[in-house]
Amino acid sequence: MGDHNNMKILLITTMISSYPGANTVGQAHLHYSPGTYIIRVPDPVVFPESFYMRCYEKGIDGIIIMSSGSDCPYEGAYRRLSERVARVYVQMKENGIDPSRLKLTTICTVCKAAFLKEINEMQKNILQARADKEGVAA
Amino acid sequence: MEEEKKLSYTEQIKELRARRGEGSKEKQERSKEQIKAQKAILAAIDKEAKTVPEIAEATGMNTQEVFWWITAMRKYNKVTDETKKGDYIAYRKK
Amino acid sequence: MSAATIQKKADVLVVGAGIAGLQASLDLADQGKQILLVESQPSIGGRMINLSKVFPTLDCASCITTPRMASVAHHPSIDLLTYTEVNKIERTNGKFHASITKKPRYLDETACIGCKRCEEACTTFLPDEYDHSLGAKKAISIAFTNAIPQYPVLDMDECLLCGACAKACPTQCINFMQEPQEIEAEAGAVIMATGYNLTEISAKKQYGGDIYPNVISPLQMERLLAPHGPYGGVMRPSDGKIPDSIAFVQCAGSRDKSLGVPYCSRVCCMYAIKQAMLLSGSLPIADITIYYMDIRAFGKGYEQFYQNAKAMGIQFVKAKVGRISEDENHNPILRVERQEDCSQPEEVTHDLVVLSLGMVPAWIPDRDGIIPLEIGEDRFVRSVNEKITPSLTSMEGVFAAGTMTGPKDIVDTIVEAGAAATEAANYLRSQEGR
Amino acid sequence: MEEEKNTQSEENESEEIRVGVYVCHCGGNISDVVDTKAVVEALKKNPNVKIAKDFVFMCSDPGQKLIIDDIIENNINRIVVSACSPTLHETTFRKALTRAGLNPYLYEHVNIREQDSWVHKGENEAATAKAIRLTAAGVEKIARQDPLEPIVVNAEGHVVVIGGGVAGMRAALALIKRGLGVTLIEKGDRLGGRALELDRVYPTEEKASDIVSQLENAVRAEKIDVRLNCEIELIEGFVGNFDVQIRGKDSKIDKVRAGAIVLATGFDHYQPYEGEFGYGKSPIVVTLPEFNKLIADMPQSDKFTYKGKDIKNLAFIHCVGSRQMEGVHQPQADGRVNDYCSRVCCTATLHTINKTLDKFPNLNIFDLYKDIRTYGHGHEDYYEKASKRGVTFFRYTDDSIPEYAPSSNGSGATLTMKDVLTWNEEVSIPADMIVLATGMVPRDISNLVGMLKLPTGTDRFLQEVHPKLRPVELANNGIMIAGTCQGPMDITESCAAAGASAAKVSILLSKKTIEMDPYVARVDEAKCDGCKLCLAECEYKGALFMAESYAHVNPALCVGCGACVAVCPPRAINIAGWTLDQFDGMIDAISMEELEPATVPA
Repeated sequence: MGDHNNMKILLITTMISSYPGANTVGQAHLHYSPGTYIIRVPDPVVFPESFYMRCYEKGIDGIIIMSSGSDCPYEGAYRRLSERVARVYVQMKENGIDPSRLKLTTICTVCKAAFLKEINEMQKNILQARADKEGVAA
Repeated sequence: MEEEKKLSYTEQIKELRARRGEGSKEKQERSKEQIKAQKAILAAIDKEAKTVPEIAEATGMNTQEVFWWITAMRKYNKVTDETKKGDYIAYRKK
Repeated sequence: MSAATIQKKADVLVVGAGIAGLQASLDLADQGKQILLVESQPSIGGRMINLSKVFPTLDCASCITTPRMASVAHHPSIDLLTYTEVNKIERTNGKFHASITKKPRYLDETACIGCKRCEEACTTFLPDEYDHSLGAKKAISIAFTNAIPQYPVLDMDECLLCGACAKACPTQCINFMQEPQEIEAEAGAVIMATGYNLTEISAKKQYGGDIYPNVISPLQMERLLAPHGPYGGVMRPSDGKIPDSIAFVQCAGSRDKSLGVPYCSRVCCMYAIKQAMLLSGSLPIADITIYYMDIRAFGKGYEQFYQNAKAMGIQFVKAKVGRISEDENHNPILRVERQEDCSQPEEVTHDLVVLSLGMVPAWIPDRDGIIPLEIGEDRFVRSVNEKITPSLTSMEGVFAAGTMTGPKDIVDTIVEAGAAATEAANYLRSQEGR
Repeated sequence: MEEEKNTQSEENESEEIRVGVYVCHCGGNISDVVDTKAVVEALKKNPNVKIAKDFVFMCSDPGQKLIIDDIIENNINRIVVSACSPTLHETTFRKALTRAGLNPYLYEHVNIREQDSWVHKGENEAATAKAIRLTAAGVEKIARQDPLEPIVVNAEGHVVVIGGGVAGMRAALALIKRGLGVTLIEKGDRLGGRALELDRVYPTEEKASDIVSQLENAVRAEKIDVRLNCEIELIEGFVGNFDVQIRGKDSKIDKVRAGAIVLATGFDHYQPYEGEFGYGKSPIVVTLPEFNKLIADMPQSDKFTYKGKDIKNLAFIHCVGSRQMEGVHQPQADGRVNDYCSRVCCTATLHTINKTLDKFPNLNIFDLYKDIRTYGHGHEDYYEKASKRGVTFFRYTDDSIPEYAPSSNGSGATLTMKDVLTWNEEVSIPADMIVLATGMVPRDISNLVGMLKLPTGTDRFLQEVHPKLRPVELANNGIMIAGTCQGPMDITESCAAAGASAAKVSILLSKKTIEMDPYVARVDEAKCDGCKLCLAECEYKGALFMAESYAHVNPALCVGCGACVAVCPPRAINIAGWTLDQFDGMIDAISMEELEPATVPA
């Protein structure tokens, strides 16, 4: 638990599906790490590549984009988003940021198990990335 | 209407008590009982926290009555929960 | 002695400010209708505001009710009267005339700031009806934390007349001599939303609900589970013990001809399952058993809720409970006749038992007067066009919403209140041309 | 006068940001885990925060009054409430701001319950730190917020109701009586929907055909624009101004403009798969609707003859296609099971059983059920009557679903199960005929679901916004639902839902205009360099265009997705209320190491 508490994970959620999904997890009183920060947006397509890079600069350890996927109410937004995320990966690589620290996924309003799984996986990824970095440094 | 407005609350009480007559006494008696019950319970949990059965034993009151008073005094901040003792909560005077 | 009668006028008179009355009022007021909403209790919110959480979403009841309560209280088109009784409603010349009495709270509402200093000062403790007598209140008190409006009521019958409240009041608003205020109202249509009562806990003698302290009603269990409940947790009334074993007896007040309640009360299965789920959340090691005839989880998402409860380990036993007694420690003993697995009746001891009581109408026209609406065999107000327009009563211009026409859950109540609002609005429009 | 106005506006521009922060205990729901006092103390040190308070129920009247008083008496001009989910109380507090005379959009709702205290129990310190960062993020966001005005659009006083069953007719009638224009669209060649299949209805025993004609006559009398044999080709536009294209039998397209849409598209009967309790393999196995149709015109008789054979033993099986369990029942086409209860089949079955016994008193009837759910007004009477008339009830569970075996001579069948009522004794029930009480499944409206992006639940029925807060509204603004497209209901319940959706439509269209949230794209003309990169991103025709060398937005057509925002190099285009600067501020707050600024920056 200690390892997880010094970690900051940003969850970008959508108003229509994953934000209510996070509420469903809360209503079920399930447990996950408090190092998780949820922001809600109409759609994550709003963020330019630079937004993600700035987050890592500021010390965010991992970002999970919880899109609405097929429930997305906006035309073409999901396609644009996935194209953008691909470009963010390129920039992350260029800047020596482990690409496993960014994840694009789909979470619906009742996806309780998937929500928790994504957080757990991201925690593992971050620890692994830290270990890898230390390994490289050593 | 005009006249009543001018009555202070002490005058109002005086008048209403007069109207009530003997009924007043009964309520005074009940009030004394209520104060007695609260005092007995608070005395029992002044120094150490006790559960409802323990307070009942200390005061000679029945558990149901004790619990109702604990509830009442909890609500009005005279009693606080302390620890869990077995299947019971131990209460303490605040 | 009393002040002159106040005259009021509205498009629609709504009687009862529980969830049905609140919803009907909002649905009409948002269309621009003027509403006079009358509630007999000191606060609006009805039964729902005192529930813990609601099935099947497990939203806290207060979170669903308070926004509507606040919207009603602040709506420019809603005139709200609380702690007020409707005495009579008559229809003359296509208009309704109501005689209404605002009961004295024994304080000046325009001066009261809801600071509760009077309540703190009062020395007389009484059983708190909002906690169904599990908890205590003072002889002068605000109904509950999030009551609307935040004015206390002084119980003059129980008041000692010591004057402590008046002395403590920073605005000198206490008036021991306050008289009832008579009001006459005229309205174009009426929506009745007077709600339900639980069947009497004493009705079934074999269960001893009025004798045994640890045999409680479902509304009492709601309070035990509520965030601001009387005990600060789930404990049993006889001695404050945190129960290890809790049982629910289904159909304890319904589907029982001997009680005069042959019908199904619709909500008892679901509220028992919900309470069982909440209990297993707050008392993880407790055994929770539901003795039932049929589980009637018929609404949207209800069956799935029931299956979740089963998966959580709540025990469902198809059985009849013949009678209840208790041992010397007030542990209720149930005589259980299982309808599955084993044939011999057995005696099972629990720490706490909830009788899943049913619903009866809170207001019955031929018993309580006010307005002579027709009732059905079940004594609920009868709908004269049940299939197509369930809110239509036997009197033109009078519409029914919520549980006054029969047992109903909150979702169905809210939907029906919207339908009653539509009927009332269209009735008003049909009268315009006359 | 003119000058005065200018000074006023300049004053507004330079107005000091004065944020008030309010932390709710939610009666222990939050404060049992999050140290609300610590949150208040930390936020007090934020340079933009002028007031920070905590309270037991912020949503209550006294809670709201705290905010209103601070706005009026302490000149607070931005509000942050940290409490439950904004879906519950964002509008509650916005209204409070309005009452205090403050622009309602200068409000930020921070969720520290569903997404903090409820999910971090036992980690009180970390949960408190999270609450502080989230609340600080709320402050950063609202400090960068401009007052917003709702978008006002004209509202067409006309409604399109889709589906000419009982619910659709009921909604159409309520709306036309309210003074709105109504077009009622029915796919079939007559009005009445599923009610046309029924003989008499419980509990009133009215003839279903009477109910239908009563409604149909009223629909004709009110001169509702009824379109039979018509389907929806396309729906475009938005609340207040939908363009509905209707395709007739001759494939001709007609256009109707509507302020709102009511969906009353109804249900389909669950169709058993081949071999489900022998269905489709043996002629003696029929569904309840098929059986009702069969006996409707049969005269009363000592003998019940079906396909030339005397029927003595008749078995009914409940919950066919409903209350299915994963791993027990064969999944549906989409891989899911129908785990819901179809609500009406228990009473409908018992209603049919009584009717059958009225006609054929000599029949032996067996009723195989899981739970008898005769919940509604008068329903229980059918159950009682059936019991009194000698119907034999067997209760099965998912562990022992009745097994169908055709009898050796091929003319009948045996149903084998463990009967819970007789202590799990294995029973074999002889049946000359078997009736399957099939449930409801949603009507296939995938064209509408896809076209309008309508929300559906895991049960595939249309999903209301919230079962108690907004039970007859979809998340799609201006689209209501009535009847069984939402989930299983009987006629009474469908009609109540139709009435409720009519109320919501009336509220929406009672004025000539509709106010909508202002969260759409906005262009800062001074920053826009006219590069046109944004235009390529916009999927919504007419929402974004160039004029006078900079980008313009049509707020009624913009959906606020933000696709244009990400590609604008000078950040000239933003979604009002969700600007990139606001998000940057939030990230700063979330990523702060120290929870309280050590010194207040000058």
